Amino acid sequence: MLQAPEITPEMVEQDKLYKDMGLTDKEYDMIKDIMGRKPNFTEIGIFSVMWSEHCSYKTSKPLLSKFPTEGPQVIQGPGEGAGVVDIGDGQGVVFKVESHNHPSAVEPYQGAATGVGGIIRDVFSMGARPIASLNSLRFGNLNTGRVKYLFEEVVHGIAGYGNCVGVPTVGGEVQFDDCYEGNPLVNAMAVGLIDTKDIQKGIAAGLGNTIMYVGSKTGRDGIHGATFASEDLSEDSESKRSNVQVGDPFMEKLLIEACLEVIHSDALVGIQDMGAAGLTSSASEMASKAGMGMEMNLDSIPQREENMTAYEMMLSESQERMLLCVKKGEEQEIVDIFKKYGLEAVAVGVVTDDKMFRLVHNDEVVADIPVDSLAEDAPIFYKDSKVPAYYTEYQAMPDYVPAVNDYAGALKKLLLQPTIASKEYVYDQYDAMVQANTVLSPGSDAAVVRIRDYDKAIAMTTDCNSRYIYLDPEVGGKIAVAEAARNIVCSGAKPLALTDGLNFGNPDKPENFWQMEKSVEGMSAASLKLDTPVISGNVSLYNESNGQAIFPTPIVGMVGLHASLKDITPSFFQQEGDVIYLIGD
Amino acid sequence: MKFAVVVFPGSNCDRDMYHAAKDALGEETELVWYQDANLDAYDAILLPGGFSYGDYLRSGAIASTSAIVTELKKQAEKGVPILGVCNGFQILLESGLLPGAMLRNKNLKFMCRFENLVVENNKTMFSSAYKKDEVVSIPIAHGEGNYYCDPETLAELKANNQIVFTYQNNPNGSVSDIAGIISKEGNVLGMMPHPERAVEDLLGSADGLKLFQSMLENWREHYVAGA
Amino acid sequence: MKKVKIHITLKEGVLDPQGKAVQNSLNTLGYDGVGEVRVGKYMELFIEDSADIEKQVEEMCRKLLANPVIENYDYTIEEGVTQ
Amino acid sequence: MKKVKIHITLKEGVLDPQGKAVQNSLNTLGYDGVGEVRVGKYMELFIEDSADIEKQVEEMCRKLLANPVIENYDYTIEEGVTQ
Ligand SMILES: Nc1ncnc2c1ncn2[C@@H]1O[C@H](COP(=O)(O)OP(=O)(O)O)[C@@H](O)[C@H]1O
Repeated sequence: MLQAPEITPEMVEQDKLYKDMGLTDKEYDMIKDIMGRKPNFTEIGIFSVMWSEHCSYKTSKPLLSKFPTEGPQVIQGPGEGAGVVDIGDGQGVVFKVESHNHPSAVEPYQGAATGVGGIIRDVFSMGARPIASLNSLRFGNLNTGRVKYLFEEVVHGIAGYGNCVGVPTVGGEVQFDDCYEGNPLVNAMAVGLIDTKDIQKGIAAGLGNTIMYVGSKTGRDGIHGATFASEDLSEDSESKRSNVQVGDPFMEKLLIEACLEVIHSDALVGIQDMGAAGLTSSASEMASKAGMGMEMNLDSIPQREENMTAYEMMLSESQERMLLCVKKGEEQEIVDIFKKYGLEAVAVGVVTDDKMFRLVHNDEVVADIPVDSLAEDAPIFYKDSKVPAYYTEYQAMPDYVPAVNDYAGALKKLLLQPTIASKEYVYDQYDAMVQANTVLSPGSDAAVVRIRDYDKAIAMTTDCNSRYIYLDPEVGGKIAVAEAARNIVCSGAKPLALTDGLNFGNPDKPENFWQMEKSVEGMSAASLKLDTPVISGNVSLYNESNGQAIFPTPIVGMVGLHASLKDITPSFFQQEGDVIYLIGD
Repeated sequence: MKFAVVVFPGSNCDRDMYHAAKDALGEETELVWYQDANLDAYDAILLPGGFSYGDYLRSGAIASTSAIVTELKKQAEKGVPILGVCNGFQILLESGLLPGAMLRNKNLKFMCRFENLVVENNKTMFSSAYKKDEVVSIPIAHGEGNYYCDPETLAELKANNQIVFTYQNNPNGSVSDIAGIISKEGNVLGMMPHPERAVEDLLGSADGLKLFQSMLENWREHYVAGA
Repeated sequence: MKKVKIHITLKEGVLDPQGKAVQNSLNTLGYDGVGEVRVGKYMELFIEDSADIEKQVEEMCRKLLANPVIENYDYTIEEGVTQ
Repeated sequence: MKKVKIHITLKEGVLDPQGKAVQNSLNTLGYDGVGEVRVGKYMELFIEDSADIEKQVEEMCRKLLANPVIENYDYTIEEGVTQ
């Protein structure tokens, strides 16, 4: 196999290898300026992931800044692993949504499973115990074998992972439409409970402190760029290999319990999970946030495969890994806690004060990058926006009022629509009751989970009708937030805050960008009005197949608080003889 | 009465079980990590549900090879009540403390829902607070709860009245609708449904509480003078 | 280093819901000729050679890898090359 | 009637949490010599003989039995006796 060092910095420049990693010529030049020299293969790989949309939000940042993010209830807004809202009594609720669309299109079971695993890690790395998860799914219509397979396996994957880690899956939504046929959407939301004094940050502070790695070993999972390194592999061996990420919920369960024990140790300075871009993003973000630098020795990274290059280790997306910053000299305390759970915490680096991100492999410095340039200096793009022709056309049409003669027949027809039909097939496979706090399971408007030992509960829901948003993104965005809030209110709770999962097509097309812009504006207006600030979220762009974008699908995950258990109201009829009212118009 | 809840790596109903015994029943309860292998100090042992060792290989198989199983066998011989729920039941089967084995649910899917159980035998230390043939609502949550045993074993279970709970509408394909069985000696009960999830009306049913109450009453009768 | 290949199959008479499901799917896909399908496990393990290797493997199967109530096992021990 | 034996294994590079758990458990049980363990599936299917049986089996593996993104498969076709 070709080792990364054999690809010289000159080759990276001349052959424009950075392009295959998703960087533009202009970005490459910026990087060369920052470095004051030509970046090597490993370095450019590190930049490419840190400057990707997923890590830098370079396209969506200008839009995200429109969201209201503050309020007296907000303890932690966007920026950390997940947001936190106050629920009184010194407690907070931590939540966030995350998409795993592309992995799920390739390998639906593992794609969905690792999506659930990732979002749960975001929550417990804040120091919170995960108490519930939800999901929001989109598939093509159920008339091809492929779509049925994707649907079944995604649900199966969510169940397989969530049930095993013991976090109840309490709600969600599923919508079927042709626009998702080649590009299904799998968004997962996790909710955690925390004593606010325990909130952790992903920081690597304190000169000389130790960086420790725990969890699964690093393999070549998810390294698409690795095609470089394996170019000279014969076709035969190529077909025997796979870079698909596989989840290990058992490992995750051990990590949850061990990390929730570790946060009470004074030896711990900071903790973050290795999400997308694994080691690279967690390490550089932790150092940058603390205003420090970091030196890591890659020889100490626990490796699952032989002869891994620095590039491969830094870009690996192996699951179930955490990075910790630990007080120098107190490492053993951390090692012992993990050991109880059969896990090994390994020292892999130190905090420095030169604000550089330095990697050593086989006694050689293989990367040396100003750390802030990775986490903060990604360029921001202001994309062009244009009103799509379809929108203008639809707006000009007169309203269509269907003539219904046979009400019973029409109702039955509606109920036969998979999008409207009961989702029992789906949620019957989810353990919705583990932890023994679930008051309202899937099947009601919002799910309700009580807070043990207190007279209060929290309500949660995910919503988004992407057809409305396609037809009018601004109004549709408002509707999505309002629907979520109505679900919360109907369960008897007061809406507190929301998380969003922005799923759109290619933002380079001005019509798509317009959809993004308008739906964010609509969502912002509604969250301002309803006092439900946006405390976390996720962006997934380029959801297209055959050049055709999905409907704009900005998912809203909302959480509310029941001031008393007495306030909980299920959405089904309770007793014969009760009176039914219709409210609103 | 003092309960132990044994926690294996991957157990995830351990706290639920703890709260059922400690808060709903109101008795002294401790979580015991599987490596702390002495259970002498407890009046009853609860094996909770979950996915010990990720359910890899077969549910309960890897847990059944750990040292604490030797300890469990010792306590079982002494007559200490042992309750295994869901994964706990699977561990009891895999370690041979109860006869039979678990297969995957006949529809191959995990199922989570309330089920009606029929109390077939109310003459055990785990079921005496129920009436015979009483129908109780207790949730299931499992992917491998399809109980299997060969015909000879089944005949024996029946002859000895070892079938304690059956499903009213068999959800998973279990032989003879079996939901829970007890050892011949009467002190080891394994069941797939989760009584610890049914100890409060707020969460949908309190029918499981009687199981814990049965354990307490029987313990009092046997061990507390003048009770 | 030896490579042990282990097959674990359900005993005759034990219902195999997974096999049944595979059979149905294959029939639905148009493979009408497919009759009974049985699904089992296949494991490969690398193990240091020793005089009693066969005894060891036999034991591992009995103690952990197969459940004798429902499963049969058999194995072959080959010269192993670490991957 | 032919009997087809199919082995489905994880591709190289794919994490095998199940194999890892089995390996750990065997090591804990005292089988220190056990190194890497990989767990896969083994299927037996009975199928009517036909001229294109090999093509059929190949297709079934690709379309249904294995997931080519993460799994490899191989098979043998033998004279079958119905059980
Ligand atoms: N993917 C899913 N996961 C869990 N629960 C789901 C899922 N999809 C739907 N549900 C549950 O099914 C019920 C009905 O969902 P839905 O049809 O979206 O209703 P509504 O439009 O009233 O919100 C809700 O309780 C919801 O939580």
